[in-house]
Amino acid sequence: MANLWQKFTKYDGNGWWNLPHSASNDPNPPHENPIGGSWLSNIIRTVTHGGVSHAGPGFYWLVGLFLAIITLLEVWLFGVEGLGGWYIPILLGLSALKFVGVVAFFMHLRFDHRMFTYVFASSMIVGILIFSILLFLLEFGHQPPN
Amino acid sequence: MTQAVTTQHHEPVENTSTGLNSRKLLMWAFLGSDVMFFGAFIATYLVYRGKSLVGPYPDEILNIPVTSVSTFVLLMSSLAMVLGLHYVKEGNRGKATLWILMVVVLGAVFMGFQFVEFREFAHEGLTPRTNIFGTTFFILTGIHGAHVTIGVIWMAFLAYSSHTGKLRPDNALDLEIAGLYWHFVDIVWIVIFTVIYLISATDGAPAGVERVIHG
Amino acid sequence: MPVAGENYGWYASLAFNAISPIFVVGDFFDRILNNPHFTYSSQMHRVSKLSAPLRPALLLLVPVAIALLAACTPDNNQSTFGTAGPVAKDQAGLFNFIFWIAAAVFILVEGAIVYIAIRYRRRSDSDKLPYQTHGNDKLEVTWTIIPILILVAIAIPTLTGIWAQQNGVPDDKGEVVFVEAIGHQWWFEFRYTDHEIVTSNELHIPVDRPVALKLESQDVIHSFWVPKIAGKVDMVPLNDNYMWMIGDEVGTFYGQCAEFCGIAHAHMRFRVIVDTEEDFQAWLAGMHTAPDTPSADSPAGRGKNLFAANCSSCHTADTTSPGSYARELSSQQARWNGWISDIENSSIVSAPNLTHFGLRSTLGAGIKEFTADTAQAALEEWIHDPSSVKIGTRMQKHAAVYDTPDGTANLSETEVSDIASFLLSLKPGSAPAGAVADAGGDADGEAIFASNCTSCHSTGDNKLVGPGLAGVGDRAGSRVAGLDEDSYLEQSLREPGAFVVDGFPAVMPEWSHLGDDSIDALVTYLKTLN
Amino acid sequence: MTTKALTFPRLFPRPKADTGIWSWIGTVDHKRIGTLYGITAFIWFIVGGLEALLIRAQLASAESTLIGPEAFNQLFTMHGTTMVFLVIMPLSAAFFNWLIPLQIGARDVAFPRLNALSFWIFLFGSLIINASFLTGNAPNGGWFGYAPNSGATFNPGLGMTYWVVGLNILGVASIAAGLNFIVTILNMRAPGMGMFKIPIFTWMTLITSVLIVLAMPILAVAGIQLQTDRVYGTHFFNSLGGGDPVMWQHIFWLFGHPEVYILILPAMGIVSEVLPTFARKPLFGYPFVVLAGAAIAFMGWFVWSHHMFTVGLGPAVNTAFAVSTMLIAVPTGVKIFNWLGTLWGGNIRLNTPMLFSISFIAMFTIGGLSGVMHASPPTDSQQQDTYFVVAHFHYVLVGGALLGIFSGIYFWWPKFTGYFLNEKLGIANWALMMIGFNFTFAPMHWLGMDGMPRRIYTYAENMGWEGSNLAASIGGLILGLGILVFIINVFYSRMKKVMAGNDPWDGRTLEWATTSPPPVHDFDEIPQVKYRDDFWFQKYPETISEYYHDEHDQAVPSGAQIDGDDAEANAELPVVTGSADDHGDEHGHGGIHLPDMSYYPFILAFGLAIFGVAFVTDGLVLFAGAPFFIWGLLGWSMEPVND
Repeated sequence: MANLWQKFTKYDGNGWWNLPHSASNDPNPPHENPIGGSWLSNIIRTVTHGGVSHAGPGFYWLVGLFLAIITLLEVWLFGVEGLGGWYIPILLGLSALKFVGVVAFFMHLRFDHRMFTYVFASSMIVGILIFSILLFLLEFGHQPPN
Repeated sequence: MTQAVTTQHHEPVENTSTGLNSRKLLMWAFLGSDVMFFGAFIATYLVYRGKSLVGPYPDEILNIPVTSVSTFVLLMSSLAMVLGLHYVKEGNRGKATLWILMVVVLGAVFMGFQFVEFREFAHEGLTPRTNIFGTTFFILTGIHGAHVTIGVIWMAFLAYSSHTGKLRPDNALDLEIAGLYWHFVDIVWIVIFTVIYLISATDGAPAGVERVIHG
Repeated sequence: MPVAGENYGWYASLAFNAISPIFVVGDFFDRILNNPHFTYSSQMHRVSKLSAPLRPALLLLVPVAIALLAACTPDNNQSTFGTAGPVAKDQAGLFNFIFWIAAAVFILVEGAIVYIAIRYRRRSDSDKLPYQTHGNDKLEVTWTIIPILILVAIAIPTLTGIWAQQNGVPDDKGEVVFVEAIGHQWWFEFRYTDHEIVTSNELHIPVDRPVALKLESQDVIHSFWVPKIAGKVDMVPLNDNYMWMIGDEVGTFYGQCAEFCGIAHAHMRFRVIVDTEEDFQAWLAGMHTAPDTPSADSPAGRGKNLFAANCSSCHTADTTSPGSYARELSSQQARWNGWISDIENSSIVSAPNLTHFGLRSTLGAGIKEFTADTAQAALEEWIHDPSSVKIGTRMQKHAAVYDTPDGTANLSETEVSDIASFLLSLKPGSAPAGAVADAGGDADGEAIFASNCTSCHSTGDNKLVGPGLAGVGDRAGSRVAGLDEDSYLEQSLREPGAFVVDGFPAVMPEWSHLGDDSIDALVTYLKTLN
Repeated sequence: MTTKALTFPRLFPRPKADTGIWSWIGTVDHKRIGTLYGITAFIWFIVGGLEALLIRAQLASAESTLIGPEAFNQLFTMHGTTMVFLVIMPLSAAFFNWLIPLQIGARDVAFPRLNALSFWIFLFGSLIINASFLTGNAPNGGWFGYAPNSGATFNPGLGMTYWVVGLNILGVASIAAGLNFIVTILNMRAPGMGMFKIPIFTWMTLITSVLIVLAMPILAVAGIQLQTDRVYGTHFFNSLGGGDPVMWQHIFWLFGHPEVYILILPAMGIVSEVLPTFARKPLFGYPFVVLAGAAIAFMGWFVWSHHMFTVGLGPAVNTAFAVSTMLIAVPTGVKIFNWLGTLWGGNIRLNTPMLFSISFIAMFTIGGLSGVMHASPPTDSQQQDTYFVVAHFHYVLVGGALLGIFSGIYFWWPKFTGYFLNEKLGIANWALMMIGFNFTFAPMHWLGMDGMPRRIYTYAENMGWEGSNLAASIGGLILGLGILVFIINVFYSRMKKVMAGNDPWDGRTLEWATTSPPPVHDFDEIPQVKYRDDFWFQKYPETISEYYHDEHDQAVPSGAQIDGDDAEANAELPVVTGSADDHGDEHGHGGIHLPDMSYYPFILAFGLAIFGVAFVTDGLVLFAGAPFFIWGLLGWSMEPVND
């Protein structure tokens, strides 16, 4: 048990966690985080720094758990009354969170070359923009009756 | 990748202008293309939300609990996918095969859910021809289902390759590229689940249209 | 906004067209100036002189250009420059404004091309390399900003134009005439909702009064366009559009469908007739005045019966009486329902209302003009074989009377002529408005049937919208338990929804407004059908 | 790639033929595929041109009954579809294929077999669309296919089904080719060739490819939706079932407007190569031309509703799209001014390619200016769906794209074949085309302003349109004559064979560094690139300082210049030398390794084509296509790139 806790909290670069980290040949070594070398800084580093190759299974399980929890949250929200106009934005936000989770970590975009992010993000941006405009104009664009 | 130079994480650096593998770049560009494909279908669904002239309407027919389970299944298949890739890169053939096979199984279970759902809807009187909800719903989820089916077949081949030892750390890229496709299919479903099921599940008849109760 | 004199646009157009061949001349000029004997190096291909036979080709430009220019005139029927209303005038004015800006840019750019090509052409024994400049950032910024300024100049009148023309009828233009315009494959229907008038293909509007149009379509997308009065707006199924226009000149103006709508798209035209206020009011009153009943043995009288037998299931010839407007609307809907439910074999189809056809000057959706002299012949040709005038017309395909081997009407020449005479006799009569329907005590069941029911019911066995009524008297008694034939028929007329025959749409309106006498007369008449 | 060393039982041996039909069917060589694209597209160009001439014959006089409305509708539908999808796009693709590897100093594209697959799918797709003529059921709903007129209710024949299926098959080909060129341009550049050193045509190809990859899926969606509407009775655009016809227009033009730039950007790239070469000056403002191209491509996504100004979207929407449409004229103007800047002060040789390119600027300017006129909704409400619009886009697509392509043909013909096209015939070709073109399309401007709608098969005598129409028809014949002269020129020049040498025009880019025609492996030695227009500066090193002395972002270069992202990417890389290919053992071609030929692209495309046929005939035909499809797919995936 204590061993497991050690694994969860201590990061020595080769542990079961095997959090994504900067390789020694990383041209831009990450700055020291103000929180220091705690487990939290590992997570922050994961989320804030790219340029590393891949993570370990523990990290993937954590992301998977995170995704499952959000899914549960979404389904739970479905049954909650009284969210009113907030329901759709909240759900869209949650699904965007899941989307980013899968793309960034499962698809390694967070750790991979920026070129892949550019390629994917540019099409996402164009797609989201044009289809949002389409929905918007169909919803609000109309001719006034005489 | 004879001239590949590896870093300490065994990530090959390709002998290309960008240092990136061409096939992987191709897959990412293709996913960008697929974004527009699904984007157009999802936009169509949203435009036609609540425009059905006759029932059954979403609030009569969508089954959130069941779909939540199938959504969870597909989400977990993504986890299995990424674990499979990890073990392939590690050279752990047994675990790799197991997790890739898990992807196949979970993908197949998802398809099973969809098949049952489609049959159930047809039984309750909703087909692509019934109303605009049926049209947009079936074609969008059906196209997604076709993507899943292709992914399942692809993964089955890779599971077999892994089993026979032909999928090794040095060609883990084959799996990684297939994995990108698989994860993409998963994120499309994340959007579909939110947009079609959670947000639209309470959609009823549009104002001014008389609701006919369907048995 | 520049002053948009009508001829202005014409000259603008002239200038535009005159300029465009210049660059051809310019480039040729250039070729001629070019010394052909010099080459840069042995690798370079020898440049040849302009071949002699091509030079006369330049001369071709002149007569053709003149011929083309001669073709351009604001007097043309659909010229967007010969405006007859403020909306079109503003649109033409904006076009002129943009045109002159464009012409200036055009002359600058094309002039620059010609100038550069001549000034910097390769000269003999000049082998020096030009300075290999990479560009100039200040110039780049300049020629980014200047076009933006020009476009802002264009955008300002554009935006004011959009909001002036597309944001509903302005309040200060006078009393508004409301018209519902409906595009059908391939003709236009016009409904004056306030006046309960329906007509087709010829839209009457009063001069100097705003007309508010609601544009609709049931089948495919059409576009309503009267170039001289206003720009076009599409008629889209499920999407009602609105536009307004004012005709400020009395006269007849051409309109045409501008959105590709199928095989007879080219033949989907209409007219807008701008009347003086008095003429317009007279026309409105006339549309509520029944035509005189022709004597039974006159051509028109015989034609009336032939029309009732062969044409009336799709064409309504008389919507002058009170209530007939509502009936025509439901009949038109019923025709559409009948056609769309069986496109291949339907015996009915949406068709133009022919009330007071004698006032019209065109047939076949504005494609064939006629005068008093040519009307009879034109109409006969049309009735005999519609596709000789308008290929693709639905009438010939669906009407039973054209169900012959060669597709021409199953009518003798006299019969065709009689129908034509009848149609041309349809003009406001001398009877006071609305007299026909109140036939009083001795109601004639047959006449009531002919004027009210034949749109949907034949007296034979053939299905139209509703069942054929031959032998209905025999069937009526046994349709519903507890109702004898009289009660059944009366019920059917008063509450049609109660007993819809299987396989027919429940579209029949209720007829209680005809009055008890008429209902009784109808029931009596129906019982005589065999 | 080193992949699974699976042994797969060979059904027949790998193609090895260097000549004959099998050498073409099995080819993966980008130059041969480019040639195939070019020839196929040119044949369709003739077909589409003849369709246009028939249209013009019908319209030459009022009340003409020459071909009648049904045939007319089929002809204008097929003319539009053919010219857009089967002519200009594949002609551009022919240039992409031929030039991109040569311009970036590569031995082939990134995915040679995928490249072959693109071509074969394109070929079969084009055959399926045109096969509709044989059944007498050619598409008749317009190239824009507006619902509900294109739906089964109002258009029950098979024609529009052929159209939808054909377009979807062509879409697959375009997307595959687009992806291939994106990866090729990003990944296969010669050492030292940063993104801001690639030739401008390569830049335009990259931008076009991105547009293709993002826009064609939207057409695929529109096609699938229309197809299910037509065949399976869904309600996407069926107004009777609650579908909205306006939605089709939105989806179609969401694709359709980027498509316009897909058609014109490659021609702009060609012109941007021709002008500097014949003015003997570098392209003026290279980065601005690139950025203008990128800006056009990006802004092109947000202007689609200007095709729908009269649909009744309301004043607010029309305002927004009027403004965005006008804005897109700005980067277009920047390009034109930069071309003029390129010519300014040059030493201009007016050879045929240059004549075409200068005419391109002149004609494209006219098209651009008339475009601004209907960017304004009030004037557009008079011009929409009239011949004014026809004139406008023919000035852009014929006066723009096609003249650019002809310029490219004359320019690179010596590179492709080793010999010149005859100059005299070339000038005759240019002159006839220019005269014919202007006489065809200039009158359409005032036909439109005189109220003549598009797509009408006839018009009344009293409309005053006869003279202009007759002129346009005669112009069409002259234009056709110009094309005929081109065909004669091709055969004549092939007979005479005036050899050109490697660098006949004193070119600037890498393709002129290799032999004419290039060897199978393109370059004996992969070039090392230091400069923009590297080949030019190798020939004229004394001009380097002129070009680079005051460019702020590039100090006087010493050694390989790497800009932007590449600096970072390349910093992590080992120094790359020699072959850009990473294939295994090398054999043949003097020790330079090339991908081996393969039949599977052809087989796979054939299977896919039969699937397409199944949608227009009978679902059971799917079973006939499946063996080919599966065979092609399996064979391909099991086949190593090289034996």
